[in-house]
Amino acid sequence: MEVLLYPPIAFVVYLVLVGVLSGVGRALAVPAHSHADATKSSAYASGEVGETYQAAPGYRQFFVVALFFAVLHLGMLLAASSGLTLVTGAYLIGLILALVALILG
Amino acid sequence: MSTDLVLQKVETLLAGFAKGTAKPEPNRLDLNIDASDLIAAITALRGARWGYLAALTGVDLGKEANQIEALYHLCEGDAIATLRVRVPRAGGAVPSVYALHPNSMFFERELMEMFGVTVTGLADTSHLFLPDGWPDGMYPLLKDTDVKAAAARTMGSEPPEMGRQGDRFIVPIGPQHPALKEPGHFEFAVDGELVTGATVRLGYVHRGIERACEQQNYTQNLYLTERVCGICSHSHANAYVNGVEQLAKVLAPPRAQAIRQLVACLERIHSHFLWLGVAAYEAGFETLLMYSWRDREVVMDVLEQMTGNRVNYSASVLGGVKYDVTAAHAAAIRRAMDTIEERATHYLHVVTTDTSFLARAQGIGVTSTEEADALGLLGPTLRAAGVTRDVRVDAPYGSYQQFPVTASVDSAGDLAARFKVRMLETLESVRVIRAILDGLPEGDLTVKFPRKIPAGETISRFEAPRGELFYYIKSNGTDKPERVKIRTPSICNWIYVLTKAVGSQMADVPPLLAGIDPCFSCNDRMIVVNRHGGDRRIWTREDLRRHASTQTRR
Amino acid sequence: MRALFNLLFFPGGLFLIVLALAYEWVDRKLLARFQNRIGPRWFQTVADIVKLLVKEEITPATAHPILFGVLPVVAMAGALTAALYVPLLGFRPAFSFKGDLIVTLYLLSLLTMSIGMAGWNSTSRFTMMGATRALTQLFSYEAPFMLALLGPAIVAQSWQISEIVAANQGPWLLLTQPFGFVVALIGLMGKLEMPPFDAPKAKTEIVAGALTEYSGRGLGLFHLGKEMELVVGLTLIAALYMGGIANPLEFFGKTLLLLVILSTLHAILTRLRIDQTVGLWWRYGAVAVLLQWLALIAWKGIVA
Amino acid sequence: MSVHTDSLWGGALEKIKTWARVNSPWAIHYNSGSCNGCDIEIVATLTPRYDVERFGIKLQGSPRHADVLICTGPVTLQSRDRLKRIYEQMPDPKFVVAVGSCATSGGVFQGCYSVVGHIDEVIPVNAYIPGCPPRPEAIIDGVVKLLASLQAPAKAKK
Repeated sequence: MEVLLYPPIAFVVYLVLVGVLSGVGRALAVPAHSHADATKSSAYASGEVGETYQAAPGYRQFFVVALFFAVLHLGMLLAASSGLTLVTGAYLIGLILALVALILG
Repeated sequence: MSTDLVLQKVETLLAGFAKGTAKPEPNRLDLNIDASDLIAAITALRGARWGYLAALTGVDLGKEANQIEALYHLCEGDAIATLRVRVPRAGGAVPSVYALHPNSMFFERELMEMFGVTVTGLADTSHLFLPDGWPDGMYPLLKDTDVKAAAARTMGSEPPEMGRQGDRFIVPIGPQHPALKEPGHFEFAVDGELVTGATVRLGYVHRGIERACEQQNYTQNLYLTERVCGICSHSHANAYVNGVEQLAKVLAPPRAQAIRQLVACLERIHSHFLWLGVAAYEAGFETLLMYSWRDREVVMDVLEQMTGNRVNYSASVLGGVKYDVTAAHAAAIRRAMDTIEERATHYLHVVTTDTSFLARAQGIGVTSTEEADALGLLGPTLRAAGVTRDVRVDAPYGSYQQFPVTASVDSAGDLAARFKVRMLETLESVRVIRAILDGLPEGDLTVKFPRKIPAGETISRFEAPRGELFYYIKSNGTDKPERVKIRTPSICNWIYVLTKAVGSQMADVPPLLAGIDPCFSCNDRMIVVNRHGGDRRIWTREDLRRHASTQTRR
Repeated sequence: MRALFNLLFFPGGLFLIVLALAYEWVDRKLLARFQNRIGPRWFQTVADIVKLLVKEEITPATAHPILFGVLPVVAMAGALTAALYVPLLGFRPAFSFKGDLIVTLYLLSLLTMSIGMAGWNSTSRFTMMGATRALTQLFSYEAPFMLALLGPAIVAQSWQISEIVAANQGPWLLLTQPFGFVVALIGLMGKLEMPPFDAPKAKTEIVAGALTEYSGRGLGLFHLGKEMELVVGLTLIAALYMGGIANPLEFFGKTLLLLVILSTLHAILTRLRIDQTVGLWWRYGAVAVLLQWLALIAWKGIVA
Repeated sequence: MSVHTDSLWGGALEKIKTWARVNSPWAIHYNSGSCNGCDIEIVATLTPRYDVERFGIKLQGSPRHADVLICTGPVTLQSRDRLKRIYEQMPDPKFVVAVGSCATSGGVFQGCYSVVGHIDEVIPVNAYIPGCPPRPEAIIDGVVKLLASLQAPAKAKK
């Protein structure tokens, strides 16, 4: 039964368990409203009529941060998996320099 | 320079345009101007850098005269120059002075909406206060409009549906939002975190107080004007009472004047502590909200002990004051003032040195002195930008001559400066309260007040915690006022929020909104964008800079 | 059968929910006492969760219904699984294998990913902005946070939590790697969106961020998942940086001490704008951790 | 799969549900045209001296998270639709508390042209708190009485 504790399997078991919990909640809760009531399910826009179409906020800052995340993560994964030989050490130093450039840039 | 000389200057400047002048009161000068000469007259005054446009009042002169009078009030120190422009009742037109005085846009919108006088050259003409569905052609402040029918038709009309906003990402901060204690609807076009466009729609708290004032007698109006705004209720009541007393030529006894000033200072302390908490909460500093509101309870207890109510304490009546300050009250107030002084100095220290707080308040929404003056800002927002304009100092009313006040000014002009100015004002109020308690004159509390007020008109200016409050009251000899015009400080400060919001981060907008200590219910006036037909930008940063520079260069 | 017991009752499931609610109550009570308010009663957090579970759930018309329902379940499941590999209550973790430290860290960030997805799922402008801010903040603190937690792993030359704890019985790593500890603690605050890093759910700007459209069960499950993450994160930091956890008393002592530190920071700091938090993480977080690593590598090079 | 609540086991469940709803009433605040005297008293109830968190009342931002709508003001014409929309967007079971004499009867603005009058003309109201403005203690007393009335029918049904 040890296999139940493996991460992916444990995750699926929990998915099922939480799903059951949510089902019990739905049964106990007030019955969901009938869809006839449009205002109830209209998007909340702090009192006014909500927008009905998907619009994306600007992305610029988002990508720069994602790039930073990728570079640091790569360095971390590399250091984690392959121990600390000379080659990885040099590579790490290079990575850190790239990061500093990114921060200053 | 004495008031007469200041008014003399106006007379010489406008000699060419004035069809007739009158001096109803020592500090007031009326000049009859034709609609065609209006722009030239105001440009002359603006060129000589004479004063600022305080208010624009519309008065319906009735069916027989078949005329509406638009009064442009300009103030410099304690002198008030009023340009009177008469236009026919139906189809009258007045040129817009918006290019010279940016805050006139709000006054002109109100004139159009309430009186039907068309203002030529105004950028946006849809409703300002009135609800969306208000029938066109019905002007509530004209004497003969059937307001009940208009309201019924508005109730019947179904709300206009939302027009498509183009592909701009608009964040609505609407009538129900944690950042707003009161309803107003803001729309910020946002690119990522940067705000690129800002529009506002108020009118959610418009209750038609000015029309209601005309149907009640003077004493009933006292309780109505007191509830224009809950936080500065004493200021509104006092401005109204000062005006009516000027009309009736009755002076309240000195002890009553001193008690009125005492309650006004206590209200300023409670309003500033309230604002300190709310503005800090908008920036995310919830602990300061809890601490400042806990300390505010000290002042609320004193107010309640003296006047019986924590808010809307209706201390002043026509001709005097309702409550006396006994020795017990004085002792309680002195004890309260010690704690308030100690706490206010602590908050002044926190607001000027706390690093995490300053990261959210320093350098946000910076306004230069010329820009603040050009925009016509009022109150602590203006004084934080280095302009020392305070009605209690420029035009002392009531007992402010005996117990003078010094205006607290800071020149940084950003959000942190506004916190600093308000805390300095709190400390100043503590000093004045102690002076009043020491020198409280003896004498009775009220004086006999006539029921019917002789015909006439007057202007009463009062320094509310948010800025200068402007009341125009016209009486017609009966016991009901002919016209009561209320112009509140927040209306002039709104344009500041929108111009500063454009170009700032979205996260800085709520603190900016709270920075001017807006009181929606005070006035419920602001520019309106007809957002159903796509939004039209009223005022951009470039227009403002160009405008500010043209004014100052000359 | 022990595995089933572990899954349902001891480190996972029921026990973790109770512990999460208790820690949330401690946090809210501490915050209230710092603001000299009385604060919630002891059973407040239980009442909140039960009420949310039995409340009506409104699915916004503009959101994808299945995704709307599944995301909270995924979020809570992620948090629950992460607890299996962490030495809760001082006992040996339910199951430990080589590299379970990295699996736990990724499971912990699963919750923030699902909140970001939930925000993108409906057209309400608040949830969209909340989601973008949540993901931006995730990317900015995730890497330094992980580097900080891997510092002790390098000293112990292994990626298994139990081995790391065993190897670091000497002086607390708190003293030898101060930068690492500070970045890990502040990183945990960033992960849980506790003020001053609560820009993604800033009440006065974007109402409730990505969770604005959630009511009833969805909100309850997200809320519970976040509290569990608090417990798991605290245990992890206490195990790695404070010389391991031998018995339940030590567990409660160390994690509650960390919780007091978090609550104090929560009470005395103003909310930072999202660009300020990202700047903070870049300039100070990442650089501090990298220096820490260089020191470690150099020290490892000399000694080993 | 609806759980029929009349059996003994169902009765216990019903009691737990009511207990949870009474002990964690999350609230949102809407000002439909008030002079903000009542609103500052409502915010005062959150602050240290009165502190409603003792009763589990938390001020939430979005109507989706809220059970109790604390509403002030005589409902101006412009606020009417917004108030109805906010009320609709709240999940069941929901309650409305009308705070202040403007909310209960239009108060001093009775008869003004752009004012509807009292809140129960727009949405059903469960508790009225008179006062201009009511003291924070009065507001807390009103909400606590509303919560007590929730428990009463559960007992009455026995």
